[in-house]
Amino acid sequence: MSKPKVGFYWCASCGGCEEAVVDLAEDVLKVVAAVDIVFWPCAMDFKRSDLEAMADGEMAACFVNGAIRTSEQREMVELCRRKAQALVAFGSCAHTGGIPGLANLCTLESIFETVYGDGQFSTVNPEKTRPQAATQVPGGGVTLATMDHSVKTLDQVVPVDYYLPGCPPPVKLIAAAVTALLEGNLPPRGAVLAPDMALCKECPRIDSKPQDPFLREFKRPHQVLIDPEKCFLAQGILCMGPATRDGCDHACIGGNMPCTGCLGPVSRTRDYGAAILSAVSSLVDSNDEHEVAAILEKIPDPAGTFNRYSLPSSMLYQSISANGNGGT
Amino acid sequence: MSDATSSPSGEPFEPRIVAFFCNWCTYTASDLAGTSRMKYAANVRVIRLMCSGRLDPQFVVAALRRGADGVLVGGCHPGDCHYQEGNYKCLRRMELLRRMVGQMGIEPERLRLEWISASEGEKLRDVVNAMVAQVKALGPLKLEPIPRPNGDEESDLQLVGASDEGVLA
Amino acid sequence: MGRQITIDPITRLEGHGKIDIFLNDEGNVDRAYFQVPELRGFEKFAQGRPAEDMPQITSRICGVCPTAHHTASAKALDDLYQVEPPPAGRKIRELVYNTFMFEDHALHFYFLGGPDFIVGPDAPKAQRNILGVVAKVGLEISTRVIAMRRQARELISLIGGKVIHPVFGLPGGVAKALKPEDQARAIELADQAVAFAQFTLQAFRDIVLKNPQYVDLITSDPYTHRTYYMGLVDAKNKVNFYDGMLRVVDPQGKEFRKFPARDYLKHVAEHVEPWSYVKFCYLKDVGWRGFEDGPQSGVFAVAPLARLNASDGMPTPQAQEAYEELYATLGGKPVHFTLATHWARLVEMLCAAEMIRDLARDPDIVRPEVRTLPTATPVEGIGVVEAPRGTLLHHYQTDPDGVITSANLIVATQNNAARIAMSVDKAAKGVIHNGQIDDGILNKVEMAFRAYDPCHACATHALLGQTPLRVRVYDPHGQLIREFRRDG
Amino acid sequence: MMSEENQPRIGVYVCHCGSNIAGVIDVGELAAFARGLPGVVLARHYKYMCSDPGQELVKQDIAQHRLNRIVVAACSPLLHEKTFRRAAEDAGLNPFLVQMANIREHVAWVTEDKKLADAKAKAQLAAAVRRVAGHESLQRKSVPITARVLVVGGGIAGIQAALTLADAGKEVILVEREPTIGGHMAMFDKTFPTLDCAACILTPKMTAVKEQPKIKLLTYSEVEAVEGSVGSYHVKVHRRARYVKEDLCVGCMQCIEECVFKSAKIPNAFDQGLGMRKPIYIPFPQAVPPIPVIDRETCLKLKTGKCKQTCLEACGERGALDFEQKDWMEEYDVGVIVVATGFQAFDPTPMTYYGYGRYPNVYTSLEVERLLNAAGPTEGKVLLRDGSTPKTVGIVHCIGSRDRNYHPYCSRVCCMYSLKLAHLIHEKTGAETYNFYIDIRAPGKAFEEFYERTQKEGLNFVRGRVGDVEPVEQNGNQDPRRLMLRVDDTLEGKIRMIPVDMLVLSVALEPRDGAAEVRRMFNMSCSSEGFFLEKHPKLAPVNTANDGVLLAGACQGPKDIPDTVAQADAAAAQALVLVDRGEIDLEPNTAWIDEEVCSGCKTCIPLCPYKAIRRDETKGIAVIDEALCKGCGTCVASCPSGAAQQHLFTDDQVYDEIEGIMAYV
Repeated sequence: MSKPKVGFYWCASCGGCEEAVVDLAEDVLKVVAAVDIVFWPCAMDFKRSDLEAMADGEMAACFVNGAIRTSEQREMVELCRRKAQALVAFGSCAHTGGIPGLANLCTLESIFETVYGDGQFSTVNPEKTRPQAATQVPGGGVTLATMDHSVKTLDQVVPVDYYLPGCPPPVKLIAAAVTALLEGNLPPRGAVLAPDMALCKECPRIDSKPQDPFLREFKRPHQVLIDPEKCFLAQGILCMGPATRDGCDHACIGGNMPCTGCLGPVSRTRDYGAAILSAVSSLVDSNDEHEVAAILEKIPDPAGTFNRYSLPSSMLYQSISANGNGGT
Repeated sequence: MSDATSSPSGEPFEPRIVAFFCNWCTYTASDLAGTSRMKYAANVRVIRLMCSGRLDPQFVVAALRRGADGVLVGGCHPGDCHYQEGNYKCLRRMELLRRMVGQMGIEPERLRLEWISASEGEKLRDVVNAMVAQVKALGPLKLEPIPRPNGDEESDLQLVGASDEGVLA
Repeated sequence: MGRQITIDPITRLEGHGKIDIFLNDEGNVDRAYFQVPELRGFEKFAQGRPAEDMPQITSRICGVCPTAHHTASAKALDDLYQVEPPPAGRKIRELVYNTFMFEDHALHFYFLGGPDFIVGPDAPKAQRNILGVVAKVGLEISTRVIAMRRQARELISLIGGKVIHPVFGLPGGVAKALKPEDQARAIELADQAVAFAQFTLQAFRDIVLKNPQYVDLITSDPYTHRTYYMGLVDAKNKVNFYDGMLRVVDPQGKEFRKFPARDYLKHVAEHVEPWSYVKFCYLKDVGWRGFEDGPQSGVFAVAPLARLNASDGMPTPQAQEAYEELYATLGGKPVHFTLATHWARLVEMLCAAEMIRDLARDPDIVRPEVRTLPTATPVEGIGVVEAPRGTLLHHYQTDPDGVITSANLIVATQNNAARIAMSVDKAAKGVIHNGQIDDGILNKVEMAFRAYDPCHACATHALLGQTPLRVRVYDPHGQLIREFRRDG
Repeated sequence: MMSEENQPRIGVYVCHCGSNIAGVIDVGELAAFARGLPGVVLARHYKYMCSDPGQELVKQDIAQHRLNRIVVAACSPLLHEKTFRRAAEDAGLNPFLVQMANIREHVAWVTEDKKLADAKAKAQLAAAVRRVAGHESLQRKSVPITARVLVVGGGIAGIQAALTLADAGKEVILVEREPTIGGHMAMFDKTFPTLDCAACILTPKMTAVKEQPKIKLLTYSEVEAVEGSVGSYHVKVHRRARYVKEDLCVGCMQCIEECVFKSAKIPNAFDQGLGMRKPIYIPFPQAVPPIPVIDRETCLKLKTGKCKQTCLEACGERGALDFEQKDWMEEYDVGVIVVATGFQAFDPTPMTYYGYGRYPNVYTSLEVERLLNAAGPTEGKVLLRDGSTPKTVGIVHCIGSRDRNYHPYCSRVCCMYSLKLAHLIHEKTGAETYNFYIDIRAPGKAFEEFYERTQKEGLNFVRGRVGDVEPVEQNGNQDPRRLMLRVDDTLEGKIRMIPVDMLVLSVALEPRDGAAEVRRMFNMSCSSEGFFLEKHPKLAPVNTANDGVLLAGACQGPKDIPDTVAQADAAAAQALVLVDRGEIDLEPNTAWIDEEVCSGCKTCIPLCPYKAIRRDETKGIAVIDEALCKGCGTCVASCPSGAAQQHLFTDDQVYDEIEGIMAYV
């Protein structure tokens, strides 16, 4: 029988997800032996037409990474959706919006002004030129993809069957997902292909976490020499571990830096940012209104910290431009 | 389920405010306001929790997502919590939550935490009226609907055939 | 009748790009436009974030060179907080950085740019990729390639937490000290790395230099541009990836400017075109004259070949030999052949391997003091490194709490953007005649930019969608009269 | 997804509550609206759902229409949730599959605009419907009740409650702050309207307390801490050293006789400072226990160490005196608590225009009670400060009561005790007496008759507030002993000037200064004036929000002796209900941890106010001791991975409620 066909596609991403696939290293060869990679623009020259030529559902699975912000990306993922039996949101960006989702804290116009405004640092642009959707040049017109006002997760554009979380997804999880795919024992649709359990479960530092309210002062990583053995929260350093899915072998903690939440929430969480916010703020050790405020003031960027990877998937979604409020 | 975002066209904007009241103080206070026949704005819909300490910030954002223009949280006065310290936990969460939603483009004034004891029916009335006025001034909270190609996975209840049999007058 | 060809997306690079080619009535190229079709706006949404988070946030600009952004950012934080990392802190950074340069260059040669030579520019597209490379060089070597790269990346994970988007960089040093056993692993890796680099250079000699066709291709006019070059150099004007002064040489190879990163705004400016999201860097003192060669045009190049051109040599002995070999073979400095960048890349790969070897054995590297705590009030910080694809610069301004108020990022491919656009235009003119178009020809157009190993993810902090190559044929009025596909 | 048998079949019942709800909300339309909601099988509206026929309706429908969920839109769940849960239970449905929507207190009674009221009612109803669909059957847990009752306060209320309980054979711990029990009642001379002597009816009860073996009497003591909840309270009692050993002293009072203080020099608080006592004293002759107490502030031995200690000799080999005695703590386990901490008399000093504290012959009503008391400082004679007998006496009602600036409420007893005082003063001195009143409130049994009797006795009644009080002018110079009252007589409609020798201020009854702390200690609520809040003004007048804590006497609000005694017995009865049942059902709204998904992040552990959560180190997860959990849900709201949940308030149930409350209107 013929090998199952698999595709990889990237939308608004950094290429880290493809690197993660390449980091299967020797296993890449096994995968290549087991499946038929029919689409992978970053590493291969197959094109959209190959995709269009396929029968619907011809691909056993298509792994799509990156968030979605352009009409073009929308078309492509709709195509991938049609051609794949299983569409897998691959990586934080496709799953919850990822770092690029932080752009939902500002309007598109403010981005353009910052980047192309004349005199912004090294930019020299007295004519106030802006990239145009279509530009007439000698011989015809050249076009640019237009950008949506907000960054979206994959499942906000097309139905998604599975999610591989992480920025990038841990190699271990990728391998497990591919194996499950090959052996045809994937979990129920909609599942996140990672342990449905928060990071603290496996964290080597959990024993050093106190059992009484202890957050008297929040410290930022650059302000202290970080104890490589002790729970970050116990050191006053924000760690997203309590709310974040396990499956990364606590890599960042291994690097002596706190979890920033890239694997996203467990299945029971409705709003990741609000959930970890609740856990952290509840532990503040003060009952005085002003003192509480003062202690929490030491968290300079709640939105960007608690929703570092999850703004587009938060329940408040893209409120800035919609609610007409400034934001940052 | 619709992500209601604005007042019906034409009519004056009547904000919808979801209130989470603790069972022992603020919920009792609003019962008292009732028994005292105090009149106040009808824009607040009340959800009872045993303690303001039960208030998960996720409830607040869920209410906003569901179309609330504001959220009012009522608990016992500091030192008076029926469960000793639940209201302080609530205070800590709301403090940080207000800052976070502010960054996300939602006026922090839309989220309000008040201490209202069982005997403060007047305060309940005044707080509700004040908040309604404030949210009216802010206008509707416009949250962009979240696209859900997967379909809205909310409640999977089917409507069991409602019978209109013998409804007593 | 005139027509327009669109190559979209261009493939085998990090990030995305698009080429529009306008043919005249004779079917020859009027003008080819190299476009980068999206923008990300990291500079904007960096605002309001804590500065110390920048190394991790900006690394998401590019998952292929996250370590470059991470390190440039960490150096910008050193400058922001006015702290010098202790010796161990600095050397751990350099060790990781050179390991990264080593494996990234390997990635490009074997996975991205290399296939054009190893498999052949005119080979069927289904083979023009790593799998084709595997088929060509054999499984044993491929396995060695893969294993080498894996080991390098494992070392980075060991020290940096993660290899894709590391976490170890902080103002004043790194988060974690190196354990003796880690050092042992580094030493073991280093020795293999040097051998592997030499092996790869030899492969290049055998496959490319021994093939006259390739040499002609490399030295042919369509792939030649006479521009300025920029790169980081140490006190002895030797190539340095991690630190040093920025040195610019003119098309004759004479030093034109030499300045610290902090002065970059005096020397580098960015130009905006309506048809691309990428901004085009140029030398301020020369000025923007459009997309043209020569000393009168501010266009300059970065990346391996440019670095070699802008330096007086390599800091390590074996790489120095390879450096001399390259210039001897290609007729002395500066070398203007774009495709020679592939060779220069391998010279740097060897250099990186030697650097790893020396750093891994440095006794300082296992000292426990890896970080200096900041005391100064932050205002502004600028950091620079040589990314695999060229000079990378991070510039932050903050409030007194160290929260970003504004940020500017100048990345390798932005520096190269103008020259890449010119290369594509020139290559197209050089290889497309009388409307003759086939996959190989169009791939040769792509080779013009692939040599730069451009990273448009970086270039625009852009998030790009892709569509296949389409060749659209338009009459002079812009009416589509027929359409076919490169792969159709 | 819900399995077939669990497919909700919801019955909705909209209560008219007479016209209370139906007068504002279109109940018909509301029921119709309900019929359109998911899962609703039928919706009815009915006059009084809480009535028997109303409940019957629910029971029938459960049987007839296989309803498995019930929503009642009526009054506050705090009022009738139990009622409808019971109804469901009777019909064989788990009581926790019932949800109420509060459309009376929260909608009908507070909303003017009927349209808006309809909309709000729909929202609250839809919320309940959506929520109840996700309810699950729950079992009540019951906890045993320690068969011992703590009574706090040894006034007439506490005495009565303690005796009733003891007579029923229950152990009682009676704690009194003063050296003796008796409270305010012991200070009075006679009691209205019957004029029987307070001592005569009170002292037997006080003695009974002393005699009753079931009662452990702790005087000169205060409850300092209370832990636990209904059925099992643990209380700490602070016992103050009285320096006289209760077990050795026989109350011969020799020590007082022999004190180096030959005469009593220290104002006796029990006499409102009108009488004097020695450093070692008993507050009044009939004090219980009849054990002297040594005042550490004034006793030379205790203050300076230099004293002949004649008292010691007096006590002799009995050796009951012990200057080395220190305060100590005693701890008790009790199942129920009766709070009877009483009231305090309003201090009129701030009302400067009455000259209290400025003019010698301005007295408070309580001071006059002592003057009239045969055992009081003047052996019952009504004498002015200079020892003379007053010829005219003015009594001003409502001092601190019915007064916006002080207490808006009516103290209920002042009218009657003022009449009593007027009568007694007149009887003893023949003085002309004037009652200055706003209006006479005599609603109790035989009160009106007593009012008439005093009128017949020729006492004067002037309706109107006393404006200012000035010393009488006598040939040019003022005599501070006689006072000129300026009264606006609202019956005669003129200003009257009335000179008096004695001015009596009928002061209000107000909450004790320490009431707030007491409230917190026993986890009760307060009404706006600061008296302790009963659970329901009509239906649960002696219960509080805290199931095991009951109220007796004036700590709940001003009341006279008969009402106090009645309420004390009511509280005793409620206590007996709990103690005799031996156990109590708890609301099952406790929290639990889903072991499968808990990551053991420890977030919840420090947040539990009851230390009910611990970490199972072997499993690496949190575990909740449901016996200790009080169901606040704080841990649930803080759990970052949704592993903690609370019965009746699961995350999903609250989300459903949010969804329902916003979905339709």
